[in-house]
Amino acid sequence: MDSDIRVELYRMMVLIRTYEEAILREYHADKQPVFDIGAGLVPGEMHLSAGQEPVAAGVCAHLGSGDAVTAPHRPHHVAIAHGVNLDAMTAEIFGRETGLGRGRGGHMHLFDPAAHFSCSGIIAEGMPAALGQAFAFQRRGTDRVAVAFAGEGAANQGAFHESLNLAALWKLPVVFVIEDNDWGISVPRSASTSVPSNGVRGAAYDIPGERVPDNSVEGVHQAAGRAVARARAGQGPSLIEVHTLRLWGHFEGDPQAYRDDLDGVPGRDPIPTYESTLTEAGLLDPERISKIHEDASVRVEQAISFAKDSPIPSGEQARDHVFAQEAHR
Amino acid sequence: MDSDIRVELYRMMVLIRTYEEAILREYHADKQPVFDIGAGLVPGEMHLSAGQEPVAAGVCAHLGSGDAVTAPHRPHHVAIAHGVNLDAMTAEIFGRETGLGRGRGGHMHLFDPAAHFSCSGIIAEGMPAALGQAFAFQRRGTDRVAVAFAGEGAANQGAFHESLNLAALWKLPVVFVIEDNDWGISVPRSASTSVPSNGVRGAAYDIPGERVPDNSVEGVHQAAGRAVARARAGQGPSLIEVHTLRLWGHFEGDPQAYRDDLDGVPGRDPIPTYESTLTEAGLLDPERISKIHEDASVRVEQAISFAKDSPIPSGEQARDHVFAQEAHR
Amino acid sequence: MTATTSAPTTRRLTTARAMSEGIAQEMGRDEGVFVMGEDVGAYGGIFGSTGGLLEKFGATRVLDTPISETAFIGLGIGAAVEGMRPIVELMFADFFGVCMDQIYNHMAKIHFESGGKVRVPMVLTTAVGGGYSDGAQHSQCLWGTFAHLPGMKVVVPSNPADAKGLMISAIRDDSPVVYMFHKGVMGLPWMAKNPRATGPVPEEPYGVPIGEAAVVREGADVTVVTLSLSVHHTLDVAEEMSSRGVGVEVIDLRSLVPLDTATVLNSVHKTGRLVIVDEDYQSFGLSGEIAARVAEVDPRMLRAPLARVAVPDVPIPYARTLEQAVLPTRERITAAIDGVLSQ
Amino acid sequence: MTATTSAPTTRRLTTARAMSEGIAQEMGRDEGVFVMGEDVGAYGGIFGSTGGLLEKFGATRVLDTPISETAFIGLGIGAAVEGMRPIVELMFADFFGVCMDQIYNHMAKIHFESGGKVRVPMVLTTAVGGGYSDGAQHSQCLWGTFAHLPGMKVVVPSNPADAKGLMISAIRDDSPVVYMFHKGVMGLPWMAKNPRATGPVPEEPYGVPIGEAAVVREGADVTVVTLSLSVHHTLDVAEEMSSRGVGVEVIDLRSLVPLDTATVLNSVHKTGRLVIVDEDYQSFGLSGEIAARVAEVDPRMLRAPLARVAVPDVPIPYARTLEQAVLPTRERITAAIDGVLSQ
Ligand SMILES: Cc1ncc(C[n+]2csc(CCOP(=O)(O)OP(=O)(O)O)c2C)c(N)n1
Ligand SMILES: Cc1ncc(C[n+]2csc(CCOP(=O)(O)OP(=O)(O)O)c2C)c(N)n1
Ligand SMILES: [Mg+2]
Ligand SMILES: [Mg+2]
Repeated sequence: MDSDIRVELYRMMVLIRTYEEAILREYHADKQPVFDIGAGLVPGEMHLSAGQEPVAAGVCAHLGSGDAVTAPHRPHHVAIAHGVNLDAMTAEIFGRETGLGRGRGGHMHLFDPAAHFSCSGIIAEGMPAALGQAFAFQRRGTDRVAVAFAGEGAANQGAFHESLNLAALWKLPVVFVIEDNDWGISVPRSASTSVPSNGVRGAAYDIPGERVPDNSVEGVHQAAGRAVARARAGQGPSLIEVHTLRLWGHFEGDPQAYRDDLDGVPGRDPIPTYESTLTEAGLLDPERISKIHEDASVRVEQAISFAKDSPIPSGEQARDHVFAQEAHR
Repeated sequence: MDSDIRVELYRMMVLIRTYEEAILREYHADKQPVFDIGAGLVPGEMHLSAGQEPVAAGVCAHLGSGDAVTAPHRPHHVAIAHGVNLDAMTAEIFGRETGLGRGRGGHMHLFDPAAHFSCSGIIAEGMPAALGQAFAFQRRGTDRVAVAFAGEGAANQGAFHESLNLAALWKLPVVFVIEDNDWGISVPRSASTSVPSNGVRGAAYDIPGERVPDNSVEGVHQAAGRAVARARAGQGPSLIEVHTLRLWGHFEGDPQAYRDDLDGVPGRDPIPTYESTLTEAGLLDPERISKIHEDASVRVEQAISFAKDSPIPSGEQARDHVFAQEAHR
Repeated sequence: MTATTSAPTTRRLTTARAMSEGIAQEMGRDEGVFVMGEDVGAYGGIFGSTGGLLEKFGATRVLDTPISETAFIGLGIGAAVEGMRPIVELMFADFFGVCMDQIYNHMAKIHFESGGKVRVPMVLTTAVGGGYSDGAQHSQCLWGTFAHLPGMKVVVPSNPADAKGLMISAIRDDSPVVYMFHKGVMGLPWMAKNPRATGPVPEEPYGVPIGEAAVVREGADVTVVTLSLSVHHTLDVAEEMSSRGVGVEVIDLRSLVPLDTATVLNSVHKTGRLVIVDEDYQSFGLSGEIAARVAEVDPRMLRAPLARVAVPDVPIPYARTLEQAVLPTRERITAAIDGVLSQ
Repeated sequence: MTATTSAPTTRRLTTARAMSEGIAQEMGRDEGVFVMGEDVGAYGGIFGSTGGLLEKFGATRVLDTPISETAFIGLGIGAAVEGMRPIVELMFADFFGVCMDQIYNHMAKIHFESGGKVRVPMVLTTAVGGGYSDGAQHSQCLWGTFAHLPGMKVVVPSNPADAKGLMISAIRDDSPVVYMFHKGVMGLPWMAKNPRATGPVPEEPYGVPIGEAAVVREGADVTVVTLSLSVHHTLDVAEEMSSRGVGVEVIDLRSLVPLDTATVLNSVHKTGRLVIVDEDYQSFGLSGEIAARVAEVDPRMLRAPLARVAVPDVPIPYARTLEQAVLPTRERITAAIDGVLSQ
């Protein structure tokens, strides 16, 4: 695999982790001493993606800004990897007028039209929109693709099935990516389906399906490369499941008392693992590593500052934007 | 295969066809000269099942009245094969007070608690109830099973997917039967999915899936026998698809202008075919055949008469039965 | 273009033909418009809403779908976000329960959640209504359900001319529009119909503004606010009552979102008496909303208690006697008007 | 058993604990009662509604499900049809769109369609409400949507004692009951809460009758009809206003279906002034229905126009300033009461 790409994958994973750590810090900063979900500069549910960076980095490395990406309630890693405007995304998470959605959406509802990025808090229901984006790309004769991310819990929702069937039928340029982090909140995968790999579900739609078993960013990158190429070539959708890792709680404030796998979790962190691999391969050294971390930190803190310095929306405008302004063309 | 069973399967198919022909006659009798869907003794949509008798007869031959069956909008063949009270069912179709639902339900909403039978007009949405019946049977330690029928069009609806996944996960005693009659109203199977057999979808839930390719009642009987036995033995659900035949329109009044396979249809009628088979096997002869038809006719006309002679519900009672009468136990 | 043309016209179409003509004209004008749904192609729509479109525009722009409402409505949303203008048919409004999340959590909210940056110019067409014994799962109007949830406009034409004009306005609107057509006004050859289901329709494209009610008959004694098929029942009753010297003013709402409160208030202010005729379920719906719009301005505008003729909070029964007892029939409308006038 | 016990009690519980105690007592009494939903087991319900039940009754009666609402709600229906008494949790009411067909076309209609022969004794519990910046897909109340569709009862407790009593009544009811609990009244340790989210709850099983509103505060000048978390905001306002000499009568509806019209009318008859406080969307919902129930009996009962404090037909925004501007806050309630009194 190309060295630049490998370093780039690492750099992207570090940027994402740095971002999530900063959000974690900001989120909890003003919810002390007693955690109150609605308090602070960043209120509401917060689903962070630490541990799942390989999926976002590995898949989105194949995409350009003309390609569409849709993510679920846990969207930051995917948004960052797809190049969503980091300042505006952060401002949205802080509920500011400069945010992607002018503070109307929040962290589960990020829309960046420039990056054709969207996400949704309803499990699996973000997926069908990707079909429509792919449909538009197809009809316009482009080779652009749409990628729909969802968790392994989402694969048991009706929208998953309908989306795969329709995408396969119309040979839409879509890649379906299932992030299997073992859990749907407190429900382990074993209590949500009896199939060990969602890869096998590809056969139910006559499309390729495969599972990347080890949260390896390079494994993801390779699988996604095949799927994206297939979609660009007009051969239709593919399904990829990645066995990844939920490093933290389902959402912030999750006591995780139900979780029996916690002990093993830190040792499975994909970033140090990949760091060692690239170091052994001579592509990274301590200096380069700290430069990458530093750059990430600078970028992230700039976004956080941008957000914090941005104006808070005025309650008087709460009723705007229900309908598009120029109704008639 | 046991001779008595073979003759019984034939007898059941004849009873069903005789019934559907009688309903066809009654439905159109008073909608002349200009067809008006809301007119006549039997108003509303009417989905008849001629051609699909092998599926109902072959599956339900394995069931007792303690087993549950749920059917879709095209329910008569399944209801008859499962032993739903024919008089009360017919009275329901005629909208009479003596009907299964006292005239409230109609032909798509037949409920016979004694036979644990129900149906629903919403595609695939009748299926989940079968899981609950199977759940109750399982929890009570019985070996009773639930069978959910649906069309091939229904197999692309979210409820299908969720039902199979949950039934497989909890090893519920359910048999899923897909009647592939090539059409979902005017949409051919080829325009609704890219998989040639829904049998392959069993693998998506780690359960057995198979396709009976030829509308043979004995083929259905054998496949269903395996699936019912598996369910009774506590081994969980199975999926069976039968390639069957829609002999008539989607509903009565359907011009079928879209249908390119009409020429071949009469030759595919499963009843004469099976009649020949059993005649060649020495199990039927012209006399026995006409006796079977006559018995069926007598039974069916008795049900029609029962319905026609039954009282019409009074409009004054239209508001009853929204809530159960003794609210508190 | 945005107002009903006043050009004289003699050509008469059914509502179904008027709808599909409006769609065809917009498809001709704008490459981005396409039609999608179950049986919209060769069948032309189960209730005729897309008749002839496949022949004219081919299968790349008129697409039959699998029975996967969540997927194909979602597909419409995604295509709209990318700038296309999909017209998506949900065969019966009764089926909303299998796909409502796409409709109300996505189609209706994306524009708002994006702070106005993403537009979803999509039309969701759907058939409503009973009266032909199709039972509890195929006879509902449910416009109250759609109108309650913010972010989508809701229009409900009652006649051919409005059907075409509202369709064109809906397609050109940059917000999602739910377009609910009653089977009983489509003018189908196979269903009993009101004679007004066929009527004059201008040939050229025109819009009927979304959010404007129509006073379809003037009268001084009582206001009847209604919509869809019930407009015709009410007009029949008004005609009959005028021979008894009673002046019934009939308002066809045409749009529920936005709701033309001013037209309702003007009329009630004049007549002092109000009957609401609504084929949807009575409670927590349209009829209550009309009551509130009056009572929050001036309850004393009403010289007598208002009356509601709606489905009395029961599922629609199958048998004709039962169904007719719960639908807003001419008899029930007459009785309600008489009741309001007697107080 | 069917009325609130009047036995003195000092034990105080959160609403969440009161709910799960009611469930536990019924599970102990009736083998057929079981609980099913996402994260109802080890997690004890995301909002604590099923806390401790897994430990007490084990995984055969407290079942975590896949994220397949259509399948597991349908499973509940089938089990209820066979005589069991399932309690099924839809984690947020906002998610109804993925499974509404099971709820309103099946759970709610089977009894009617079967002519009363099949019963569906099921409880569908679901969390509602906003105020903690959870955005447009996780903050809705939507009770108007459920109450509009016939065949299901709808209850909405505002406090621990009602939560337990309504739960027991719902479980014992032979009709399906939708039980909507506001996150803000659950008394969760991790969410700002009204002090009344903890309150006295009798230990023994008891029922609160479904369909009876409670006059939670008497007053002569204005009636406020409300429910759920807004009851507490309104009580706070009423308290404050009483110091200004204004008597606010506060009605906690508790049930929407059936709706206790008599209690509302009695109060409005007395005060002549009406404010409706509703955290659901304003139009085509609860507030309109209350207006209609008054106006169809006697609009002149109202000495002044009524006022509505509801979510003004916009999706719930995320940012706190925006969200607080659309929710029924104490400020908005106060302003509405003052407005109604000034006319
Ligand atoms: C339709 C629907 N049901 C339930 C939920 C509540 N919910 C939010 S996240 C979640 C778990 C999702 O699990 P998975 O898909 O594996 O994604 P993960 O959180 O593990 O990334 C659930 C049940 C929801 N948002 N939407
Ligand atoms: C959710 C839903 N969508 C659409 C319909 C309208 N509809 C009724 S029957 C039918 C075709 C069903 O096809 P299939 O499942 O193959 O059954 P068949 O009619 O062939 O027996 C459709 C689309 C419906 N009843 N429910
Ligand atoms: Mg997961
Ligand atoms: Mg079919």
